Amino acid sequence: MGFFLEVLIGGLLAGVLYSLVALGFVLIFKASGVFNFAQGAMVLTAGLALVRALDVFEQWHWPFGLALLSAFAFAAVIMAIIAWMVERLVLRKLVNQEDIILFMATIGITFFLEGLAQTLFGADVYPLNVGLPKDPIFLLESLFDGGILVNELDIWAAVAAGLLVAGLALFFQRTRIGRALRAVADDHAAAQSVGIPLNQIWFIVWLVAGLVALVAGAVWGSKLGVQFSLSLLALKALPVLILGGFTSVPGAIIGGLIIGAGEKLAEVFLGPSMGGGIEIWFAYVVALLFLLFRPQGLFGERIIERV
Amino acid sequence: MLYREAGQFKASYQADQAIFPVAQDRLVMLALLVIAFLVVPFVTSEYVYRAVLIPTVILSLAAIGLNVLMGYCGQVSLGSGAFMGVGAYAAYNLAVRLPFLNPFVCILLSGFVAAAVGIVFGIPSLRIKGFYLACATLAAQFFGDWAFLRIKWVTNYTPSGSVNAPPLQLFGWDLSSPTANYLVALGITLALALAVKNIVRGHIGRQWMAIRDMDIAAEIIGVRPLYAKLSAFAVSSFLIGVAGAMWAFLYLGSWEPAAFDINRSFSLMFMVIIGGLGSILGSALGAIFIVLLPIFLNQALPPLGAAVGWQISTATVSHFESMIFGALIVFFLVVEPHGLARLWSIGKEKLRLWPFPH
Amino acid sequence: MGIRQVALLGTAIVSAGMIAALTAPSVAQAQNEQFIPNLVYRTGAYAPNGIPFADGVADYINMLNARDGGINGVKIITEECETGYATDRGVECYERLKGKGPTGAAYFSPLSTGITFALTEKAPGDKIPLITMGYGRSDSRDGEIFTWNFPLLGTYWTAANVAIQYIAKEWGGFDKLKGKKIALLYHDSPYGKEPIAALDIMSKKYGFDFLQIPVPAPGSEQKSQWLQIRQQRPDYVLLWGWGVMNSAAVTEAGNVNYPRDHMLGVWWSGAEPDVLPAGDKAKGYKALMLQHPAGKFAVHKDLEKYVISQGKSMAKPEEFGQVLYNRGIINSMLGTESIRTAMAKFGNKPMTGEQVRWGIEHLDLNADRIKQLGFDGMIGPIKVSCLDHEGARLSRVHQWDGKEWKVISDWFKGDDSILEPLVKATADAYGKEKKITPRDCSKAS
Amino acid sequence: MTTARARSFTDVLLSVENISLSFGGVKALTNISFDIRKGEIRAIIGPNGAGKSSMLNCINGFYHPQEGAITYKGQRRSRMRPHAAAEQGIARTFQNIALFRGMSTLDNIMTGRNLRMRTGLFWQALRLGPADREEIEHRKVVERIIDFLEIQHIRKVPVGQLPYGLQKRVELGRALAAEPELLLLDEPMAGMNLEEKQDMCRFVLDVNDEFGTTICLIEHDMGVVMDISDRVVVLDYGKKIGDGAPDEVKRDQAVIDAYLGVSH
Repeated sequence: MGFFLEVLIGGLLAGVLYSLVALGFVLIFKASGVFNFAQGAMVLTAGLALVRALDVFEQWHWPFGLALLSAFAFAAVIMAIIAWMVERLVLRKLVNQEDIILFMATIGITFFLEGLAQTLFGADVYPLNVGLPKDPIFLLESLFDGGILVNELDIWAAVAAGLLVAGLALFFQRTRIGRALRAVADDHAAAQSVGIPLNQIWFIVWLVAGLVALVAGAVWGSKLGVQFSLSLLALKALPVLILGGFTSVPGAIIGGLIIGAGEKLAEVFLGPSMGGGIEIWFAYVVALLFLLFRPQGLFGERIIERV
Repeated sequence: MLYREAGQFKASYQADQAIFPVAQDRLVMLALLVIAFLVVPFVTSEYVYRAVLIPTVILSLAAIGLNVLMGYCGQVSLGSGAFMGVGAYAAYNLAVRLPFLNPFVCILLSGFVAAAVGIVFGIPSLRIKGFYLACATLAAQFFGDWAFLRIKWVTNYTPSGSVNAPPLQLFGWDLSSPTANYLVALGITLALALAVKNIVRGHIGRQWMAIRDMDIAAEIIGVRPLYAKLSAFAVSSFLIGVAGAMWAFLYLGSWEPAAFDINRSFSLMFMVIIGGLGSILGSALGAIFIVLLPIFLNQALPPLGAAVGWQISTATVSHFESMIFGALIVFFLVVEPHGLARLWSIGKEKLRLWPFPH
Repeated sequence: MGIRQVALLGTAIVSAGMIAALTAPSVAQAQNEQFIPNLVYRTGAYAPNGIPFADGVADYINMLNARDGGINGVKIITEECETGYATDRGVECYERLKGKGPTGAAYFSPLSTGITFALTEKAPGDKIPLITMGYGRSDSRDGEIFTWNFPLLGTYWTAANVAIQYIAKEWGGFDKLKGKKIALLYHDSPYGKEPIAALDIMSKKYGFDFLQIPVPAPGSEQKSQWLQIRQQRPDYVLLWGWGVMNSAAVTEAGNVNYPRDHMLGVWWSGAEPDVLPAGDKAKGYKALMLQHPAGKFAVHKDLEKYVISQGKSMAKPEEFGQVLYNRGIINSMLGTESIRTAMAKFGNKPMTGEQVRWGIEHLDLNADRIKQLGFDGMIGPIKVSCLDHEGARLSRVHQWDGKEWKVISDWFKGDDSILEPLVKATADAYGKEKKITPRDCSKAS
Repeated sequence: MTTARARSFTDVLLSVENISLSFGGVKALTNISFDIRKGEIRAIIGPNGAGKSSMLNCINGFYHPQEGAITYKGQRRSRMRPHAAAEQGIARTFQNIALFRGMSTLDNIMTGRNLRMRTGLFWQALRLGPADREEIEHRKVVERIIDFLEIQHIRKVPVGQLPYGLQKRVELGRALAAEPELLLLDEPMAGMNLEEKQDMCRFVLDVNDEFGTTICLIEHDMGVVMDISDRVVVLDYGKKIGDGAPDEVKRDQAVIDAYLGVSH
C-alpha cells in the first residue's frame, strides 16, 4: 500500500511536469490553431540558454540571485527573439494554409532550433542549479515501512506549474491582451474585425509559450541536467494533450496527472510481467482509449457534425 | 517547342485515362527507365548504390505508401516507421521459421502481415480525426518500438535483439551485390508504384480521395468509411511493410528496432509533404531530396567553410545540417505547400510555353 | 522573378550540385597515405560521451603525424563522419568512407553496438576489419567465425563476469552470492542487452536472483525504474547505460536514496559526463574500467606538445585526460599499432584492410612496448590471436569520490570457464545461420 | 405564373411518420409526417431554421430522429448509416456544396458511380480485364451525364476552381451518377442568378421526366417551387404547417403567416 501510494504520488508529480510541456502546446493551439511540435525544442533552447548564461554569470562572480535573474532574463529574451522570428518568417507566410502544412512547418522549426541551440550553447549535459532543493524526503514513515518517498524538487515543480497556470488564468481573464487572445481563439475573423492585429497576437502567444517552455526547461533541467533529450519531451506531452484536449488549459493539467499516474503505475505494476519499458506506449494507449469514447478529448469542445 | 501536346488526340477512353497521356512524357519515362535499369548498373560506384540509390528507391516506396494514407485518404500517420519495422520483422520471421521460402518471397509476404497490422491500427481512425489521429498513430509507433525489443519471439530469441537478413539468392544466383540489390529494389518499387497509380485512378482511389476531401459527403453518397479507410490503411501498410522488409534485407542486412524508430516516421512524412501530398511522383522526389540533402550538406559544408577560412567541426556540420534541414522544410512549405510535384508540373508548364513567354 | 521561380531554379541548381558532388571523381590522392575513418557522434542524446572519445581518437592520430610523420613514414589521413548513434547513418558513413585513401579504410571503429551489428554483415565482403574496443558482439571474439571483428580489451560478457567477480570479492566469496538479488539496469538496445546472456548463466551458477530492468532509449526518464528498484531492493545494481541515461540513473539513485556504492557501471557508464551532472549524488558510485583510468600519462606529454599546445585539438581543456578521452587515444593506438604490425610483414606502405586485419590478429603488445608507447599504467599487455580476437580480458573498478575517479580494486580476469562455452555456442549458431564455414585457426598464418 | 403541372401519383415511395428530432434539448423537428410518392417532385419549404435540412438529414440517415419512423419502399427503417441509405437508392445534394474539392469534375461524378463498381483491389492494382472494362463502362454512363448537364468543357478541371453555379451542377451530376430512385436536393438553386436557376430547373424537370426519378427538394424561391413541384410540405419552427398541391399551399393562411412573419 505504501509503495502503491509512493508510485501514485511519483506519477502524479511526473504528470505535472508533462503538463508544463503540454501547456505550451495548448496555448499556441488555442490561439492560432497551430499544432506546435517545436515546443520540445523550445524547452531545450530555453533550458540551454538559461544554464549557459547562468554559468557565465557565475564565472563573473555575480551574486547567485542576480546571476539567476539575469540568466532568466537572457533566456526570456532569446525566447522572444524566437517568437518574433517564427511569426515573421513562418506564420505570416503560411496564413490560411492547411493545418498539416503548419504542423510540418513546426517540425521544421524543431530541427532548426535543435541545431541552433546546440551550435550556440553546446551539446554536453549541463547540470542546472536554480536553487531548488533536490533531496528526497520520506513521508509517513511511521505508517509504512521505509516511508513514502517524495522528491522535493518534484514538489517545487508542481508548485511552479500551479503558479504558472494561475498566472496564465489571470493573464487570460484580466489583461487586455489576454482577452484579445481568447477572442482570437474563438474566431479569427471576428477578432480581426474588432481591430486586433493578428500578427501581434501570434507573437505574444508564441512568446508566452516560450516562457512556459523556459519554466519547463528550468524544472526539467534541474532534474536531469540540460541536454538534447529535453527536446524529446514533446513526445511525452502528446498523450497528455490527446487526453486533455488540444484547447483546454485545465485539460493539460488533469491530462498530465492521469497520464503521469497511469504510466508510472503501469510500468511498476504491469511492466515487470511484460518485460518492462511499457510506459511510453501505455500513455498513448490510455489516451487512445479515452479518445475512443470522447473523440475531442477530456475537455475539448464537442464537435457537432453538419452538412 | 519540344514539349507540345497539340495534335495529340485521344480516340478512346483508355487513351484518355492513360497514366501519361502526353507522348513526350511517355518518352521521358521510357528514357528514365532505360537509364535506371540499363545505364546506371554500368556507371555507378558501390558508394552511390549503398548511400544514395538503394535507400532512395526503397524509401520512395515507403513514401508512396504513406502518401496513400496521408495524401490520398487524408489520414495523418506518424507511425509509418513502425510499419516499416513490422515489414522487416515479418520478413525476418518468415525467413527464419519457413527456411524453404525464398527471401524475396518473404519480402512480398511481409507486406500482407504489415497490411493486417495496419488494419488493426487503422480502426481508431473510424472515430478519431485530424491531429488527434496523428497522435494516436504514435501509439502504433511506440508500441512497435517496444514489441520489437521486448517480445523475444519477434527476434527469434537472439540475445541482443539484433537480427540478420538471410543470404539473398534466387534460383541459385547470388543477389547480394549492390547492383543486384538495387535492381531488385527498383523492380519491386516500380511494380508497386504502378499498382498504386492504378488503384488511385480507379474507384477505390476515388473513395479514398472522397473521404479525404469531405468525409461526411462521401458517406452520404455511399462510400463506406469503414471500408475506404481500412483499405487505405491496408494498402499503405502493405507498401510501407514491403519497403521495410527491403530496407532490412537489401540495405541494412542487420538491424535493431532503432532503425524503425520515430525519426524514420518523421523522415517519411517529410518526403511526402515536401514531395507533394497525393502524388506518386512527388513521393519519389521527396525521397530523393531527403536522402540526398544530408549527404550533400555533409560533403559540401566543410569545403565551403574552408573556403572562407573556417574550420568546421563534425559537430558543427551536424548542427548546421539540422538547421538547414529545418529551414529548408519551412522554406519549401512557404514557397510551395504542394511540394516538389507541383514545382515539377509548373516547370513542365513553363516548358510547354517555352520559348514563347505567354 | 517570383519566389516560385527562384525556388524552381534553386532546386534545379541544388540538384545539379548534389549530382555533381556524388559523381565527381575523388580528388587525386597522395599515394603514401593510410586512411583511417572516424565514426563519431558529437550531436544528439549521446554526444556528451561521444565527444571526448572522438577527440581522443583524433588527437592521437594527429600526434603520430606531427611527431613521427605517421606510421613508419606513412602519413595518416582521417575523416570524421557523424552517425548520431543511429544505425542507418552509421552504415551510410561506412559506405562513404570505406573506399577513401589509396588503400581504402584501414579499419572501422563504429562506437555503437547497433552499428557494429550492421557492419558485421558488410565487413567480410569489403575486407575491412572492425575494431570494437570494449563493445560490439560479445561472441565476435571467436575469430574462427568472426574473421573481421575485433572486440579488443574486453566484451560485455567479460564485463558482466568481472562485475560479478568484483561483487563476490566485496562480499567475501562466490558462496555469498547465493540468494542475493542483483539488478541490471540497462539501455534498451542491443548494447544494453548483450550482458544478459552471461548474467543469466552466472545467476544459475552462483544462485543469485537476476533482475532485469530495461530503460527505453535515450533514458533520460527513469522514475518508474528506480521506484521498482526501491521496492525490490536489489543488493547490487549493475548499470549498463550510455549517454544521458548514465547521469540520469545516478541522479535517480540519489533521489530514491539507493546507496551509490552498491551500484556498479559497465565501462561505458564510468566516465566524467556520467557523474558530473549528478553532482553530489554521484559520490560513491563505482564502475568497471576498460583497464585504463582517467588521468595523464606519458603519452599525454606528447599529445600536449604536438597537438594540444599547437591548437590542433578540438578537446576542451577539462576533457584532456578524462576517461573517455583516454579511451579514444587507446583506440587509436591499438589501431595504429596493428597497422605497424602489419607493415612489419607487408612493408612500409599504406596497408589494405586485409593486411590490417592480419596486423590486428598478430598484435602483441607486451609491457615494454606499452611503456615505450607511453601507455604504461593505462593498459596491461594484450595479445590477439586468430582464436582470440579479444586479446585481453582484464578489468578494474574505480569509484567517483565527488571530484575524480579513484581506482579501488586490483585486476580481475574474465573467467573463461564461463565465457568460452557461451562464446562458442552463440558464435557457432551465428555461423550456421549465415552459412559461414569456420576458419581453421591452427592453419591460419 | 403557370400553375403546377397537374399530375397525380399513387405509389408511396417513402413515408415519414411522427418524426421528432432534438439536439441536446433543442427541438429541430416535432412530430412530422408526410409521404413522398413514386415519380413526383416533392418540395419542402419553410423559413430559415424551419428544420428543412434536418428533415433531409433524417431521410438519408445522417441524423437519427428520437421518435417516429421512416418507411422506405414499404420497409420500416431502423437506425442506419448514410451509406446504407445510398445503397438503397437515395442520393442527395447539399445546401453548402459538398464536392470533393481536390478532384476533377469527372472524378467527382465517377465517385457517384462508386456503389456500382465492384472490382476488388487486386484487379484495380493491375487495371486489366474486369477493372478496365468496368472503368470504361461507367465512364460511358458518366459521359452521358456530363453531356446532359452540359459540362463537357470542365471535365478535367479540379472542382475547387469552378464557379459556384457550375459546382452546383457537378454536384447534381454526382448525385445522378448513382442512378437514384429518390433524389434529395437541398436548395439546388440557392445563390444562383436567374439564368443559372432556369438551367437548373430544366435539369431537375428533365431528370424527373427522362429517368423517372422521384425528387424531394428544398427551395427558398417560391416561384421555382410552385412551378416545378407536384406537392409541397411547409415547415416552420420544426413543425408541419401545410401540405398539399402548390396552389392549395399558397392559399393556406398558416403558410402565408409564416412567410410574412406573423408572430405566433
